[in-house]
This record gives sequence, structure tokens and C-alpha cells, in this order.
Amino acid sequence: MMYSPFLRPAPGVRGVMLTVLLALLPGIATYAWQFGAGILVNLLLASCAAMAAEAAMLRLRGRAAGLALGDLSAVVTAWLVALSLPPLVPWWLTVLAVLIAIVAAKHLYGGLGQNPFNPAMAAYCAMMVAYPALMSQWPAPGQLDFSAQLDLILGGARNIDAISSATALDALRTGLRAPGATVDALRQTPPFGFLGGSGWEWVGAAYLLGGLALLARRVITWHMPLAFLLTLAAVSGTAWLIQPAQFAPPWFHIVSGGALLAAFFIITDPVSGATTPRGKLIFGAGIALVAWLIRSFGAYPEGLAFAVLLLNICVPLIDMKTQPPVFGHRGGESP
Amino acid sequence: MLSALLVMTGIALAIGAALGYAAVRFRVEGDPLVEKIDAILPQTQCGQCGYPGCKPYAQAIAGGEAEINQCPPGGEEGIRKLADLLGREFKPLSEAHGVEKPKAVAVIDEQICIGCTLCIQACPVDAIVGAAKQMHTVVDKLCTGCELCVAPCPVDCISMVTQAETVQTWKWRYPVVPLRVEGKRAA
Amino acid sequence: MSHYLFIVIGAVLVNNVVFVRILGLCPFMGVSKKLETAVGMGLATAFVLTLGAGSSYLIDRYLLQPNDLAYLRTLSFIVVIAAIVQLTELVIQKSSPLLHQVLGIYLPLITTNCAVLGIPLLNVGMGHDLLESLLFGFGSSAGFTLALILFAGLRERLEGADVPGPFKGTAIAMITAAFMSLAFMGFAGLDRFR
Amino acid sequence: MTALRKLFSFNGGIKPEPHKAASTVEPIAVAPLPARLVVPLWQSTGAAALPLVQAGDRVLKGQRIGAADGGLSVAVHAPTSGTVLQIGPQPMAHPSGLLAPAIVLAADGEERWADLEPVNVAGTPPDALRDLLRDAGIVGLGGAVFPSHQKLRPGPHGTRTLIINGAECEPFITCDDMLMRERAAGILRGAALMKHILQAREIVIGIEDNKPEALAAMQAAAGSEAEVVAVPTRYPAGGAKQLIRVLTGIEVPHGRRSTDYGVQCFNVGTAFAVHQALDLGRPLISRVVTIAGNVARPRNYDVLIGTAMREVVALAGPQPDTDRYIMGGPMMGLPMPDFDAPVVKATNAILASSPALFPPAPPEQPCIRCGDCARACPADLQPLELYWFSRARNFGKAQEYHLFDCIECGCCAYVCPAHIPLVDYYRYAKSEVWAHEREKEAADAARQRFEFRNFRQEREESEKAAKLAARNAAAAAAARASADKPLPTGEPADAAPSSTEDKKKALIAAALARAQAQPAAAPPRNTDNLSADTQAEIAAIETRRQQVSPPAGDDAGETSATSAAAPGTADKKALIAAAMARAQAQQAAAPPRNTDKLSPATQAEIAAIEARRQQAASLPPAPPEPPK
Repeated sequence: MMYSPFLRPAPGVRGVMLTVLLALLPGIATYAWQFGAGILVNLLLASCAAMAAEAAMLRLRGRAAGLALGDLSAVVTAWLVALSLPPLVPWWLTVLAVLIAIVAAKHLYGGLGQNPFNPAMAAYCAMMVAYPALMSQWPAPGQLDFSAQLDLILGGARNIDAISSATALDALRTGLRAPGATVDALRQTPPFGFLGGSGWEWVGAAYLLGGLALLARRVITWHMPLAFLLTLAAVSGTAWLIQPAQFAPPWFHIVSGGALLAAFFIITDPVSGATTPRGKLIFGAGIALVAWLIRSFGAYPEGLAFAVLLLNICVPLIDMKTQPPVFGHRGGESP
Repeated sequence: MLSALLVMTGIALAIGAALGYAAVRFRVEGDPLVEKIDAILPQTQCGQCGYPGCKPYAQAIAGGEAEINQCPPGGEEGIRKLADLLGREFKPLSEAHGVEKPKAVAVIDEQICIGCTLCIQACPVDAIVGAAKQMHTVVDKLCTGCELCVAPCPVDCISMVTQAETVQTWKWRYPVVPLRVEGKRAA
Repeated sequence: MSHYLFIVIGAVLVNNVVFVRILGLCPFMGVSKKLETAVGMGLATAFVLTLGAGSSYLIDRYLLQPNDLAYLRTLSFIVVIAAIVQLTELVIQKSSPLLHQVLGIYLPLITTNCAVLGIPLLNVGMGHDLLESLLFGFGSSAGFTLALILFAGLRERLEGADVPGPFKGTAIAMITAAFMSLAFMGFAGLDRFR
Repeated sequence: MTALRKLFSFNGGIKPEPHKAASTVEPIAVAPLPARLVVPLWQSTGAAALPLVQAGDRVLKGQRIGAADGGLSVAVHAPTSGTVLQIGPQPMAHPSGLLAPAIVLAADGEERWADLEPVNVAGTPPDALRDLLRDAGIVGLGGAVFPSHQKLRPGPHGTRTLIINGAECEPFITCDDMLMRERAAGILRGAALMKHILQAREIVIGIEDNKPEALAAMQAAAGSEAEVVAVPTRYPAGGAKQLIRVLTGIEVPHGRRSTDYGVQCFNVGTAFAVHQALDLGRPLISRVVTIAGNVARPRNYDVLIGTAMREVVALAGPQPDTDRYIMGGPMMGLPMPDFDAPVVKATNAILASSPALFPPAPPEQPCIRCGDCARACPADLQPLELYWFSRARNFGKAQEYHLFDCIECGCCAYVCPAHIPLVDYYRYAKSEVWAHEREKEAADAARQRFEFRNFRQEREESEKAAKLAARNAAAAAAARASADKPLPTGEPADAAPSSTEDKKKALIAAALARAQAQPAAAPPRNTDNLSADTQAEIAAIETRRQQVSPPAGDDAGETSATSAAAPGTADKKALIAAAMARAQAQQAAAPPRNTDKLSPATQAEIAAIEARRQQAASLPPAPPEPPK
């Protein structure tokens, strides 16, 4: 029996997820242009694994698989996992990451909408802790043709050292350990481009483009990306001003690593993020702060994934404490 | 070796004194928890929980002698509230103490009632009106459905009638349609 | 000054007593069903742990070391901690009987909480002076309380989740704790706070 | 020229497709008189009315047929002259499909008004005016049907602004719009009357800016009396709290009356009804209803309360694929259980719905906590949290997130990308909480009665003990006194009863004497004012008793046998013999009981039994059983 309201014109969850996928396309295109088509194979692999895992879990729970598969939420998670992992990781690592994301981080908590942790980041952290060596093999821009990359992903031989090179973040981390090294000197070395890592800057810019499109379509709100980017810039800016030799400049932090991808696509995951406006500001700022801390002092070059999980843990508390005032309880004009 | 013994006895004595003083200083009397538990119980005083009324059952729960799932009129909602208050595990209603029934009200069949006032004495909440040798009747608004009056009636003229929903007390139903597709579980 | 700051931040975040040192798990799992009880338990443990760390240092420094009775360390620490817990239980029973009823068995169990004995022993191991051990005790207990409150928040939200049958209750709580410790691993290696 | 009043805004809200043009083309028509009218007794928030008429009474148009029951209730009137067919459960305009008590009226077609006396408003004190409005059955016609006489009570600091709500933001509904265009003067007059009762200082009429004709008509009628303000069009600007916020900036929280903030809001239909009730003495028996949706000619009709919805919709030519009616608009309307539900005071519109116009609910997907509903909520709530806790049946937490501030406007469900019927969850949670509160009140009252009963029993026991003690003391004193001099009374005083043994015998003897005295003294109970035939019946019984009773001695013993001590075994045998004799005599004298109009089969059966009895009688008599 249907009760009011009898008008429900909103597009389904499928509409929202489709918009997110389309917004990711420019980033993926630049990625493939800069670092070879290996990423496309990974994306395809991840998507199939995700759909299979989702279908299996839904059947196990006796739910109708048709509708849930249709809402593309599994594909979005798969793409985010594939884009945050290095493109040259072996195929089983990508599939394992997607399984952790879909099965462990999402369906064990009851399926879409009920998982407290961001599935993609949970998978990334698990892989980072489990296979640190494999996770640090990033290709240098424009170095490999497609067949070599394909062989690396599917094939056995892992003679990787010839083609992989450290990312800008990695180079910075190891470089700074040497006594007397300064950031400016390091930034002349090959992996560094104009602002951040060479090649990665363009991919970052493309993500920014996609993110602005999402904002325009009102799929995400401005609170989280803006809070994240501003805090990251502010924190890294102040540290950079105090000790320019020790700390990288703010634009470097923003453009390099997964910062821009995270700002618009990862931390804005509505399910595991904060829901209230003020909560979103705190959530974004918190992630930026922790990410910068880990990048500057931590053992892992890219602390974003851990930062997202840490703030996901605080979301119930953030939501509870930042409830906006309800109509009539705001003080307003009451006598 | 001797110094070890001395040190330990010294520590023990000092702590014993401190605790003795604290025990006196922080004396506790009465237990407000019983009122909190009693507030949750449905006050039917029906005794199905094995205690002569709701207050004794509340004292038994506070004292830890009784489980929280012995009150059928309270139903699953009552057990959930008790589990919530006392921080204990939620346990389904124990069959030994009866089963949760929809709210019913006692009704006296006026053809058979002989006015023996036994049910009036049995009613814990004075919900039955009548006098010796006069017609008795149950005030439905006051009756809690504890069924204590059904047994003593010599002519068995009291029956429990479930209360039908009226337009004012009608409740919207739980909108969750069970998503489980029955019978199609994975092989 | 920054040395002390690093000790506290290191104890709260980097080497969190629950997620990194994996100490004090039984109250962490047992009392985190509701937020109010978690806060109550966290504060009680914080009070006991900070006091315990301080008094253990005093006993060790002025009673055990002069008479070279180092081997009595664990025994004396436990006795002092048990006394402090009894004191706390009396205070809580007086101030809020409901909290006392709801914490139930977990209040006296603070004595057996491995974090409460572990931290004083670590203090001695790291050779902290009085202020450092107090700060380290306070930092670790703050980390424990923070972990407990965050975990309670998450579990209260999971109450409403449609978790598959076999995973309901403690199972999903264990998985959530696993993901939380995975997140705290991110702090590993913040060498400045070693 | 709309006054330069500063307008405020409320958060959230949506802009649905209005669908209002079609039903505002033609003026308000009067619906024809139906043959049968069903007037429900429960037509306002609060208690149902108490019927004043029985089946078979003749009633006049506008005659009060149901009286208000208590403070929060209003009267109900006969919509036309006719005879009362029955008063009983009838289908109701309520989504539950349950029946509710209603008065069924057969119209006689004469439409004869009862005698109506207009009210001299200036001379009547406000309280009397409020009672008159209650007895005229005036309720809020915006859809909440809250008794207006309760809302017309000024707050502690007096009332500054009286707001007349002509916003009408719900799609399809245009009854207020047409009312304002055609009866602006009546509305203004009603508003002035309410301003007088509330002692308000100013009248402000809020109308959405998508109704220019209504704005013009009301401005023409208002002149300097009231201030007509064009309010920006946004659903739910018509909500009382939202309109008060827009016009005065005051935010009235849930649970507080708006008069506490010096402001009160009434629907334009209510104002017109107040005018009709006070100036013309006419009670609320009809109202303007919009018929729209899946009909050929959508239009507004002035319909008598109690007309079956099917008849009214028939006037607008419903399309064949109409599958159900919705009372109210598509956002807050209630689906009707069947087509014959009566039009009630709350019916501001009837929409003929069809799968094409209002498609069936799309499947519900899991909530992805995107927050669109929180941005659309006009009450600034967090619908996703309320949904989360209502679904998990955690009503305590839902109330912490202000469940009862939800005005059920439907904006959240309108914008939800997962198509979750959010308002269903909130209605479910609210009705569960109300049910728990009702049970809680009953439980508290039951506890008080239980404690009072225990207290009363203890008091009775203590009184009895005291009385017993007093009597013992008196008996002891009496015994001591009798030891000094023999008592002249008929008491069988033995020799000086020094030991307790004798005292006990004295007590028993006294009790025996008192018992014997009792039947003689006891007057035959309640046989005085009895009807003639009962007297005859008693006489017949008395004669039979005289005829049957053996020598008087036993009789006395037998009637008060209960407390007589056994005089000894010899008497017992006599008693038994007497009883046997009496039984035989009674059997012979007893008239064969109702064996006259029985079917032949039973006759045969009785004959067989009689035969067996005769045969048994011829056997040697079995030894009499010892009396139990």
C-alpha cells in the first residue's frame, strides 16, 4: 500500500553513481595518456571482480541481486580502488583489494549505506600494510608501452626495477633523510615536475575538473573538498614557511599523491563520511591534517588512506556533536 | 628477605587504613534502581513472573535473583528496555512464564454472574465494580488484562476479550518489506 | 617542553594502548555497547591508571630500589592498583549508582585490565621520572578512553545496521576493531614520537 | 501595493509542479443534495462528539446532532433536514480502513434550516464566543482540523499578529484560492472577528505569489483593515510554522503554542467559517473541496459534510483507470480505503489517482546517507538519522533527534534518490511512541490504584483488629462486671466464669442468641416497591412453602441450619426422615416442567424415561445415602 508523498521523481541511486563514474573519466583518460594503458586493464579487472563479489554476497544473503547490481555502487568502489593502487601491481593484488573492499568493508556491515569505513581506503590500507614492496612500484611518466605493462600485470616475471621509479613523495621522503638535503635541491631531480610529481600533476588537474563537475551536478557538497584542500594548504604552508628546507610547499602537497582524487571522490563518499555541514568541515580538515602528519613524519609516503580511515572512526562522534539546530530551537525571535 | 616482608606488610597496612576510612566515608543507603525498573514494568501485578507483583519482581531484578525476560505483559519491548537500562544482554521471553498476547480486557457475562464478589477481591487494581449479590461489571479502561479474576470466579463468567483497534488507536505498520527472497538461498 | 608533549601524543595516538600495544582488550570489548557506559568506564580507568602509574613510580623509586627488591615490582604494583580500584568503586557507587549497576562486573575488573598493570611496568622499563611516568600514564589512559569512546560510537551506529546473521553482535565488533587498528597503523613510524 | 514588510525565509522546501491551473478556470459550484449522508462523530483532533439524536429522529438543516465531549472536541451538525437512519460504525475517511461511529441521515429534500440566531459579537464576552464556535463545530480547515476555539485563546503576553493562511502550497489543491477570489469579504469579516476574540493588534494575510487573482481580490476587500503579503512560492510555505517564520521571523518550536510567541495562524476557510457561524449563526456543515487529478473537468465544489466521495467525484467525470482516491494533495494526502468514504471537515481536496498520474512506489534502495533529505527538510531535521533509528525501532534515539518536530510534509521522500518512503517510517515511529505513552499512563494509573488498594486493605485489617480488640476488652470488662453481680438480661449467665473455658462458652452462647434473633428481626429484603406480577409470584411461592412444610419445629431449624450446633445424633435421624418425606411430596406436587410444546421425538424420549423410572420404583428402595 503506497502512502504519501505520491510524487517521487528523484533519479535512483544508479543516477548518482553514474554521475560519479562519468566525472572520473577525464582523470582516467589523462592517467592512461601519461602512464600507459595498464590502468585501463586494472579498472576492467577491478570492475568485474567487484560485480562478481557483490552478486555472490547478495545471493548468499538471499537478496534480489538485480536491483543492487544495477546501482553501480560496486563499480564506483572498484574504480576508486584501481585508481589508488599503483597501475603495475599484479592482477591478484587488485582482485584481493576489491574483495576486501566489497566483502569485508561493505557487505559484512549489511551492504550499501551501512559501512562505517570507506571500502576503497580500507582495501588500500590493508594492501599497503600487507605488501609494502609491491605497493611502492609506481611507473615514471611515458616510459612503458602497453604490452610491457600488460605483461607485468598478468605475467610472472617481475623485473620491475628497470621501469619503476619513485614518486615525488617517495623521493622526497628518502631524500630528506640524507643530511643536509633540502627540498629545493631535491625538487630538481627527475621525478619532480613543475609543481608536484611529473605527470601526476596533469592527472591531478583532470581529477579537479571531474570534481568541479560533481559539485556542479550537486552530487557532492562543497564542504568536504574545500575544507580538505584549504587545511592541507594551510598546514603544509605554515610548516613550509617555518622550515622551507624540511617541509614541501603547499602546492606540492595538493597536486601530488592522491590528494586531488581523494578531495573530490574518496572523502566525499556519503556513506562513510560525516553528514552534517559542520561535521563535513571537521571531517575534511581532520583528514588533511592527519594526511600531512603522516606524509611529513610517518613511515608511509602516502598517508591519505590511513587518514580517511581514522576520520571514519570519528564520524559517529562528529555527527553526534555537530547536529544543526532544529527549527524553533535556534533562539531566533522567540520571546 | 626480611626487608621484602616488611615492605609488603607496610604497603598492605597503609592501604587497609585508607580503604577502611573510604568505606565509612562513602556509605550508600537505598537503591534508586528499583524505582527505575518498576517504572518500566507494565504494572499488571499479574504474578506471571513468579513474584507477587511488579515491585517484588523489580526488587528481584535489582538484586540479581530474577532474569529480565520473565514478564509476558511487558513483552519484547519491555525486555529490550530492561536490557538497555541494566546493560545486560537482551534475552527473548522465556516460555516458562507465558507468552506475549495482544492487550485483552476482562468482560463479565452478566447472564451468569451471581454477585459473589470473589473477583472484586482478586482484582489487584480495583477495576471491577459491584457489591455482594449485586451485578458486577469490569471497567475496561481500568483493567490491565492480568487475568487474576478469571480463576476465582465460581461460575466462570469472566472471559478475556482482545481489544480491537479503533480509528484513534490505529498504528501505522512497520514499512520494512522483508527483502529476503524466500527459498532461493545459494546452493 | 616538547619532550613531554611528544610523550603524551605518542601514548595517545602513535602507540595507542589498545590498537598498537594491544592491551586492555576485555573491557574494550565488554563495555563498549553504549556510549554513556563507555565514557563512564573510560574515565574510571583513566583515574585508576594515572594514579596507579604515579604511585607505582613512588613505590619503585623509594621502597623497592633502595632495598634492591626489584623482584617485588609486579606484586606491589598489583596491590596498589587493586586498592585504587576499590576506592574508585566506592566513589562511583556513591556518586552514580546507575553507572555502578551498568558497569557491573567490569568495574572491579579494572584491576585485571592488562593496560593498568602494563603501563607502570613500561614506565619502569623506560626509566621515566615521576613527571614522565605520570604523563605517560595519563596519555595511555587518554588513548584508552579515546579508543573506547570512538568504538562505542561505532557500535551504537551498528546497532541499526542489517548485519548478516552470524556476524551480529561481538563478531562485527571484532571486525570493526580490526579495521580501527589497521587505521592506527598509519601512525607507525612517526619516528619523532618514538 | 503590498506593504514593505520584511520577509524571512526557512531552509529546505521543494518546488514541485503545481498542477493548479486546470481547477481554477470555473467558479465554485454547489454540489447537488445527496440522498444519504454519513456524518462521522470524530471529525477533529481530540475526542469524538457524543450523539444527541437516536435512530428515527427528524432533524433540521444545521441542527446540532453531536455535542462536544470535553475541552478538545467540537460539535457535529446535520448537513440537511431529514431523518436519522442509524448511528453506528461506518467506513471512515481514514487510511486504516477501520469503521468508526457515525450518524447516517436520509435527506428529505426540503433543506429546512433550523432556527439560526446570529451573535451580537460586541456584547458577548470572548469565552462565550469561544463556546459558540465550539458548538458551531468550527475546526481548522487547512487539513489539521484542530478545534479553533482552543486556538483562539490568547497567550500570556497577548497576541500581536493574526496570520490568515492563504498560501496553499500543496500541488493540485485550489480550494483556498477560489474561496479567496469569490468570498474575500466573508474571509476578511471572519478575520476581524477572530482579531476581536484574540485581541490581536494586526492581521496579515499570506498568499503565495503564484495566485495573482486571489492577491488582487483580497487586497481589494482588505483595504486598510489587513495587510496582504505575497509570499515566495515554495512547498511547504503553507505550513503554519513556516508561514509564521516567513511573515514574522518567529520560529515556533514543536510542543509550544504559537500564542506563547504572540502570533496565531488560521486558514482562510476557517476565517470564512467563523464569519458564517457568528454573523449568520450557520454551523460548519459544508466546505469547498477541490476535485482534481485523473478527472475530465477538475473543479471546486461547495460540498455538504457527509456526502460520499464517489458522488462528488462523479460530478467531475473521473477517467476509467482511476484506481483510488486521495484525500488532500499528493504530498500529504491520505489514500482512501474505498470510494464511499464520506467527505469530512478535513477534506480540502479529493484526487482521483491512477497508475499514470501517480506511478506506484519505485523499489526502496538502501540509504546512502547523501544528505539530500537533510537539505530539503523545512524543519531543519536530519531525516537520515531519524530513518536509521526508526528502522532499527530505537524510538528513544529517534526522539533525541526531534522525531516529533517532523511535520510529515514529504519533502525528504520527494528528493530521496534511494526512493525510501521516509515519511512512512516517521509515522510508524510516532504512532509507536504514542502507543507506548498511552500504555505508560495506564500502567502508572494501575500502580497508583494497586498501591491504594494495598493501603486500603491494611487500613481495613487494622480497623478490624482494633474493633476486635475493643470488643474483647468490652467482653472482658463485661465478664469482670458479671463476676461482681449477676446480669439481669436474658444472657444465660453460668456460675462465676472465672476460667477462660467458661468465658468462651459465654461468648458462644451470646453468638447463638444473636443468630437466632437475626432471621426474626431481618425484614424481608426489597420486597416493597415491586410490580404486581412479582407480588403474585411471591404469594404463590409462599403458599407452596406453607403447603409443603412439615411440623413448624424443623422449619425454623432448617432455614437457619447454617449456624445451629448439632443437637445430637437422635435429632439427625428425624431431620433426614423429614427431608426425605418433603422431597417425595415436592416431586409429586411439582408440575411437569415445560413438556408442552416439544417435538414428537422428545415426547417419545420422555415417555421412555418415565417408563424406566416406574420400573426402577418397583425395585426394593436403595439404602439412603448418608447426608454429605
